[in-house]
Amino acid sequence: PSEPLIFERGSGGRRAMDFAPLGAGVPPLTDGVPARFLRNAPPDLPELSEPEVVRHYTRLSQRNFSVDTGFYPLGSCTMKYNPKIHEEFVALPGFSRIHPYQPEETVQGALRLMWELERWLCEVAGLSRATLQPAAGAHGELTGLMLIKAYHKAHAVAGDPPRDEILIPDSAHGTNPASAGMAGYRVAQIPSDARGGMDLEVLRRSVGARTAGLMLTNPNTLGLYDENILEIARLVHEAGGLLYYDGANANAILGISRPGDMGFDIVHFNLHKTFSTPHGGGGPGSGPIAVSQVLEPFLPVPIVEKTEDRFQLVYDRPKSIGQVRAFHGHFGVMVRAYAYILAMGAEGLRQVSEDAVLNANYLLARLRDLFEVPYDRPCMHEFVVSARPWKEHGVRALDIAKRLLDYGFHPPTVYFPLVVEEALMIEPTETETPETLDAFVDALAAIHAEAEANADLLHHAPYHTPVRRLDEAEAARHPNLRWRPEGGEGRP
Amino acid sequence: PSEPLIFERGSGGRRAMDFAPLGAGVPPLTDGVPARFLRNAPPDLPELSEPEVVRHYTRLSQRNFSVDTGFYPLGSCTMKYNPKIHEEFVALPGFSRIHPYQPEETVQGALRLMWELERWLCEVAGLSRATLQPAAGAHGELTGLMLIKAYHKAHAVAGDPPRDEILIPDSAHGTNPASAGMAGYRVAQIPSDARGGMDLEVLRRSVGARTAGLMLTNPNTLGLYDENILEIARLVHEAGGLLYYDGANANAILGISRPGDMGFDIVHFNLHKTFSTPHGGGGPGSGPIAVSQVLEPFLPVPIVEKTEDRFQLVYDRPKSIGQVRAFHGHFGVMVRAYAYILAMGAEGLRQVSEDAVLNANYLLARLRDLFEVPYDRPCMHEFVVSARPWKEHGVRALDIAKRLLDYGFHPPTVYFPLVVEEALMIEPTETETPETLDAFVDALAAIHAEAEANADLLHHAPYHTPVRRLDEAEAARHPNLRWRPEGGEGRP
Amino acid sequence: MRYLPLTGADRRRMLDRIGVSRVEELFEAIPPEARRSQPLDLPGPLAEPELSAHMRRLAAENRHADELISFLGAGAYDRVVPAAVRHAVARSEFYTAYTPYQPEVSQGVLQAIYEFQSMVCLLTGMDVANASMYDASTALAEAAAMSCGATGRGRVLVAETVHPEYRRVAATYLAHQDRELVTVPMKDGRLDRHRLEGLLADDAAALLVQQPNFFGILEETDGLADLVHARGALLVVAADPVSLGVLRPPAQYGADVAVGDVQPLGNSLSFGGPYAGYFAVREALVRRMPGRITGATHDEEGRRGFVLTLQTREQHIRRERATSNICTNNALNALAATVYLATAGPEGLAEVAGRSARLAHAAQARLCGLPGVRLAWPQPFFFEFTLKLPRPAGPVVHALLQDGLLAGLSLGRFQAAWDRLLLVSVTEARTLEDIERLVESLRRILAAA
Amino acid sequence: MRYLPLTGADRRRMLDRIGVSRVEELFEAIPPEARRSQPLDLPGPLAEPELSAHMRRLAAENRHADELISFLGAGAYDRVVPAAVRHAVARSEFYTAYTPYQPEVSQGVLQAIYEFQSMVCLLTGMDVANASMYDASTALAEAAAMSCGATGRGRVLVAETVHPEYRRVAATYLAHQDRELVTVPMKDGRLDRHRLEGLLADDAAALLVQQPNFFGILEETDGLADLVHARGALLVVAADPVSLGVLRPPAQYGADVAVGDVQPLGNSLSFGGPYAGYFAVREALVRRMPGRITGATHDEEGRRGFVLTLQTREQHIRRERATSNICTNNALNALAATVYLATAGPEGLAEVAGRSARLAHAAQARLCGLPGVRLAWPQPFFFEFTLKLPRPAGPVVHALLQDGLLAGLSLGRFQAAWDRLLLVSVTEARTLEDIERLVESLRRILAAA
Repeated sequence: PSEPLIFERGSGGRRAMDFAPLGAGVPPLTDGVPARFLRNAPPDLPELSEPEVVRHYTRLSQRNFSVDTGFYPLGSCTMKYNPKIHEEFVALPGFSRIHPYQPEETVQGALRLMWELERWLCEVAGLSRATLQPAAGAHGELTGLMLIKAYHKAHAVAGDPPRDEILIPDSAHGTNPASAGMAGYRVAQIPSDARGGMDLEVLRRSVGARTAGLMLTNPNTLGLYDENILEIARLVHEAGGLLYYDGANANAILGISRPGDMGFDIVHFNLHKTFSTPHGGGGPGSGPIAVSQVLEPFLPVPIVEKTEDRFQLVYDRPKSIGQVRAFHGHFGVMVRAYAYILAMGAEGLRQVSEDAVLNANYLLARLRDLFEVPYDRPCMHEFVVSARPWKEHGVRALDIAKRLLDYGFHPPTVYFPLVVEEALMIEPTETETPETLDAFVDALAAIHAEAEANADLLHHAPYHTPVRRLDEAEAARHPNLRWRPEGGEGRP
Repeated sequence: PSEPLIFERGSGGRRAMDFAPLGAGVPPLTDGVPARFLRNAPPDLPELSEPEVVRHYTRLSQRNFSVDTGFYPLGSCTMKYNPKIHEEFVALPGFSRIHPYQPEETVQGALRLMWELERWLCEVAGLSRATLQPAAGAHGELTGLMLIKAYHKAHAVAGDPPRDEILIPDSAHGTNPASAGMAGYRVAQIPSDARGGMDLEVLRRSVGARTAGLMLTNPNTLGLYDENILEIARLVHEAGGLLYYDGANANAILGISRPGDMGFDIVHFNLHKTFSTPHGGGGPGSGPIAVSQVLEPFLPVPIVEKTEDRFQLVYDRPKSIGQVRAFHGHFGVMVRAYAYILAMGAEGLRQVSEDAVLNANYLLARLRDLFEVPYDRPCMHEFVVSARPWKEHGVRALDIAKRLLDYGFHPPTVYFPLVVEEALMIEPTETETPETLDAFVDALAAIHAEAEANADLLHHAPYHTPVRRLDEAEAARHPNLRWRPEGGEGRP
Repeated sequence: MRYLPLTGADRRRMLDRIGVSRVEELFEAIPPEARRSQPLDLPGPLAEPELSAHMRRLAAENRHADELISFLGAGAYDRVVPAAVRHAVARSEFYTAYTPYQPEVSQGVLQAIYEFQSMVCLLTGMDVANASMYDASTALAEAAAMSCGATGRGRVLVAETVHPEYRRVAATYLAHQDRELVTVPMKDGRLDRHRLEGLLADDAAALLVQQPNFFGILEETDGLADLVHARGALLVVAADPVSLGVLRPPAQYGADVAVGDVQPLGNSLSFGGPYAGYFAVREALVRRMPGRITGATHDEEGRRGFVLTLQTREQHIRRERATSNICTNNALNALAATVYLATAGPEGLAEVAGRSARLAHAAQARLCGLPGVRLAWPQPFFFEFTLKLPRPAGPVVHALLQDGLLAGLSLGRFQAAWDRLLLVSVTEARTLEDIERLVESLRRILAAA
Repeated sequence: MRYLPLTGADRRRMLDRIGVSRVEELFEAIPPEARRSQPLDLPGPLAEPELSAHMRRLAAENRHADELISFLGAGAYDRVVPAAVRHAVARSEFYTAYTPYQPEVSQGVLQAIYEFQSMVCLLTGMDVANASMYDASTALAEAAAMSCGATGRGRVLVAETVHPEYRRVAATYLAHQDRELVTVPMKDGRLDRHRLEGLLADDAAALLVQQPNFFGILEETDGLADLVHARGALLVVAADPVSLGVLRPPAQYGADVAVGDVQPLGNSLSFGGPYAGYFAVREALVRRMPGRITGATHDEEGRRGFVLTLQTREQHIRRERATSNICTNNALNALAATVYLATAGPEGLAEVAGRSARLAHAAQARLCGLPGVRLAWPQPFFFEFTLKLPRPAGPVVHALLQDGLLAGLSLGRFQAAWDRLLLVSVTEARTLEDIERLVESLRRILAAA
């Protein structure tokens, strides 16, 4: 059944929140706050009792696919299982009920957690220090690019051309160029070569005195580990540039290949992907970045330092780029990542990557007959296939995706990376069973049979979801972005 | 999508539970436990990882209707909203992590809660003491009947005929006669009169020297308050019997009419109905009983007593019927009921009953056109209508119930009480909005139109539920009550 | 009021539709003498923040197992509860549902119960199990009553080594049915087989035993069922479900009924409840079983589904001739047990049981190294054991509390003659360090006397 | 390992199917120099009980707001969170979902975000809001950058009375875009209108102000927008969302952009995050807005449904020309805010805001009764206020901690000249008794000096 908007529920005068009377001795609001600052009437929020609020959001929740309810092979998103006990840790008053400005002696446990997590992430990255502040992967990218800028500024020699260019492969996540733009850089795009790696020839021609750095995901968004990574790093470094590692795909390399050892100077991790913190339907994430020694002085403030047995937040770092976020970052997300690393240990993390890669290769092997495989190599934790052959039946990747919903599966990422036609980007993660992967293959095979028999069936899929295929064009053409109270704009 | 059995998931060798090594210094099991006591192999439980366990039970949960997801007008069950914060209270370590045998000085908060709750329930009942031990309504009934037996035994005069008979109206819940049977009583059934109350003439003829007591729900299962209650009480008491109040319907009378004031000697409350503790898909409930002064000595042990500012469990009560359950009752359920009473206060509880009765009468008024109303009086918190007129379309109460599922509603109780043909017993509770009641009426009206147009549609309802109409006859004829491992009985 | 949606305007509109002018008119059937005019004498109402503060204060007046190192058991155990269990029982589709009377929208609860029944059968080796009882004590009492019904006899024997509270409950139940509960005395902490033979006349309906017994000791079960069955009686075994991870299942030594408490399987201590009882029988007894049973069947399209079944045993249909009056059971606690067992798996459950027993033996060895401390009876035990102390156990327990220890249960509360007995329980949640703390504290306290 | 389902047998079968013999073969693309042979130097693995014990120990090394009476605010507030909010965000269909890229199975998140956007508009009076930012500071920085883009200018003014950390973040963002952030000095704790006029040249893209400002003071907004707009600049207002329960909405005094942090709406303190920023604009700016936006549309059967929309602004399509790089946002915190506002309703939110302000004024009056204690600037304030103490605030705060009080924020951390300033925040979670404790403790400490 459909669920009305919260504004379409409730009725004037209902309340889900009540208060004890304040008692005498507390003057009325207007004694202290002059009337000119006050609004004429409260905002036009809905009025409901607690049973109505709870039922509404419980029902809404059921209209949502999630890792807890099904297979979610969304490429590049690492939708792995999120341990239940982590939610309990985060809710401990000692973590959830502490204020960012409490005196340091009252938050030693929190600071210790941040200090240790920083070190563990550095160990995974193969780098020397990290900042936990960035709120998400893209925020980490932006911060990393600021570090690159600060570095070059500090090392600039008068008369040199400005280092204002960032090299980014054509298979990169959209956030890479967007972050470069936000940080005031020009972007030069490097194409992929025939094996799905970066085209070395083009790279050689592209690096130079204006190269500030290169952003790379490795394994890349094709799920392929760039075999030339050492050569790439050498080329960029020789040109005076720095290398930024987009950690979105780090689930493939834990304990197996460290970005620092590949030659990267900066790494961001998506704690909400690699380190198993839940994605919250769009966030919060967390995008800490680890850096090599030369970049340490520029890290944002504050940073946690340890002196003897005491932890403190240090703001006084003269070369720092400054602050990229108020307070200290997404602490609640850090708690979960910290617990995850501790639960897994070094062997566990390596097993994570081995199993993630094994699951992906198994699924790839089983899907060969149904799709075109654009780059035929062992993949890492994810892979991209093309639905180009389905076109002969008039079926596109989007149709396959929508039909998968009817089979109870979340579809893969589609139409990305852009370098593959009709791309399906599939990441099973290590927390899925082979039985689930087999069932997914069976579903795709069944859909393939449907495509051959009756393509039109697929054009109108899904059928068994809370709503049918939605008109996204209409939404963009005639934006309806909010509810409005009857009779206009409410009562401000 | 369907969900396999947990035994059909998983694979040999998977684990969702792991342990740190025990270390040296702890001898192997077989050092201490002789082999003759040990089983040959562990039980054939499923083997799964944590992600599989969590997904399985999360998916199962979604295949279940609940108060949090929809209107649940199941007559006699009082499916009202259960405040969310109560679940947090119960989980506080100070409540959830205390052992029933802890020294009393370490559980003063728990004992205080029980002591106060006992007093509050007595106040609502209009009686003088209570036991919180009974685990559910039926357990309260059994305990109450034991008290009646103990009372009569204590007051028996040599030569009197045995008081071995319990009077129960024909509209009573099935647990009443079952409990009487369990307590070793014979049951005499009293029919209902034309106004839906107890037939006084039959009662007059039935009470006598063998009458141990009478069990009554008031309002009764027709949702009607028995206007003759004082006369009923007088008749039973004059004959030397006691009156037992089945509190299943107490949601109608909070602060309005107290069973003690009606003349009852024993009252059970279903905390999971009247006092808003959730029903847990079938339990746990809690069925405390309150009693009049003459019955106090017979109450089960232990009982909480207060001396000065200290609370203690008292077991030494020579006239007690003994113990009806190990430990002290469903403490976790008590915590919720205690919080509920405190949240509502006296006025709030009275409002609960007024609104419950108002909602029921409103719904009854709106449903008059669709059904037959067997007893045309204002109802209390619930009412019974008959779908007899629908028979002309070949539609039965069961069909209506099943079709309501397609409209997103839980059906009312059907075919109960037995005194009404094609009964639908409807209890909206006070936590539903008039909008929901109106939508429910609309659904029934739509179903009525369907019955007129195409009765066969209803015979095969529901259509949109996780499974279609289930073959209950097959289940009873060929009982399949458990999963069995392949190749027989497992490996004990 | 936050839980009540009706507003004044709602109420007026609804009264109009009903055709009365005041809500009081709806209550006119109540005779004035039974009508209450003044408000009830109750505290409140409290807003959520005040309510929360009050409840937290009350909880803080208790010292709990996160603060104290607990060796208390005797039927309620401080075991590790996996987070997955809490997640499942916190799903409000489970906990705010009623008994699954409409199976088409109750497959979640029904399937979980079917899984529970199956798991109980796997643990105990029995053929069939029901959907749960209130707890072990009432399950045992119902087993006693059922045995009387099945045999047509009115005398039930119970081993003195069964939990004293379980025995009391069975006695209460049977007394009110004009049936008799007879205690078979123990010898050296175990059922006295010789006395049993004497008491096993042809009118005995059943023998009730517990394994491991109340004192933690393993009862010798060889030949027991033969003895009981030879006199036409049933053997009812109360068995801790965790122990069945490694101990022989009751069916294997001839039990006709197995009962127990699933509290140790993922349910919190909660000051004694709610827990849930399990109840399992041999095939022949299925239609005599009390309580709800879930069965598998099919829907109109041939898909598997689950329903409550064999309801003709129950009170809705059979009324005073029902096999029992139990109606609401403890389904949510049974669900917790089900998720727990799915999480543990065979190896996990064996490890929980085995660790507990191994740690218990380590603890017993160390404790019995203290002067004057010995096992009450030198018998094989599992994860609980009964010590005899050189002086009354009650004051010792109180003294150990000062060291943050719940040392165990002083058995003097049940019988004056047991006043030096201390029942110590060791679960997998304890560590060797915890045990060392107990040993050292006890050493100090005994020395100080 | 409990989170990893693959068994040895699974792995062997899968390797066979792939056609390799060892998993290492799958990693052969990695050059040996970039391959790790020895294990990482990390602690663990820990089983769940050990992990749990460790995390609880760590949490216990912090003193939290259940133990301490807190008057700390400055952008993060100890407000009452209704249980209904925790229930909603604990629904794992919400928290274990990804960004709703497949709308047909993401209506839960999408509709909730649509409701969030609507509520933000109702609070602020703005036309459109997005689906959330990371927090207030980054929302403000994005607003500054957006203003530059919209006006084609590179200079942004910010009032000195804006939260110092927000100003720092905006400065960092702008500096890397070769844009400039210029501080407009304050006078008596408020924006100096005179200095503003001087700094508002024709190259200013925007003025950033905060209401109530960092010091808790209410900025005079009359005529402010006219002044700013007259020079072609935009007015960006950072407003506490709770205060908007009773304070004038920014749109009404001419704001073009309203931003803020929804932490106070049902999100826990969590040592500073995750919170969520809100971001709302006038209609004309909608296609310049950063971040995700949800819109209503219809499905094939004409039923209403929700989708992510206006994605051409975003990095997936526009790449380096996107309005911002923000991708993952803070949807779950926005959900908490949505459920909070649904729970509070208009009257509830007004009461939360009003109570806080009333208690704050009661606290200020009592505190300023102490010798040498006064308001730093005598201006109208809302629920926070800045005291000037007779001596440095830092040591006073530490002394009050001994009495279990978090007395507020010593502003010396931001500027040496502010070292006697104490920013005190009073929310509806405080009581008059809490305030009395603060007053008495402070009295004693000041007297002892």
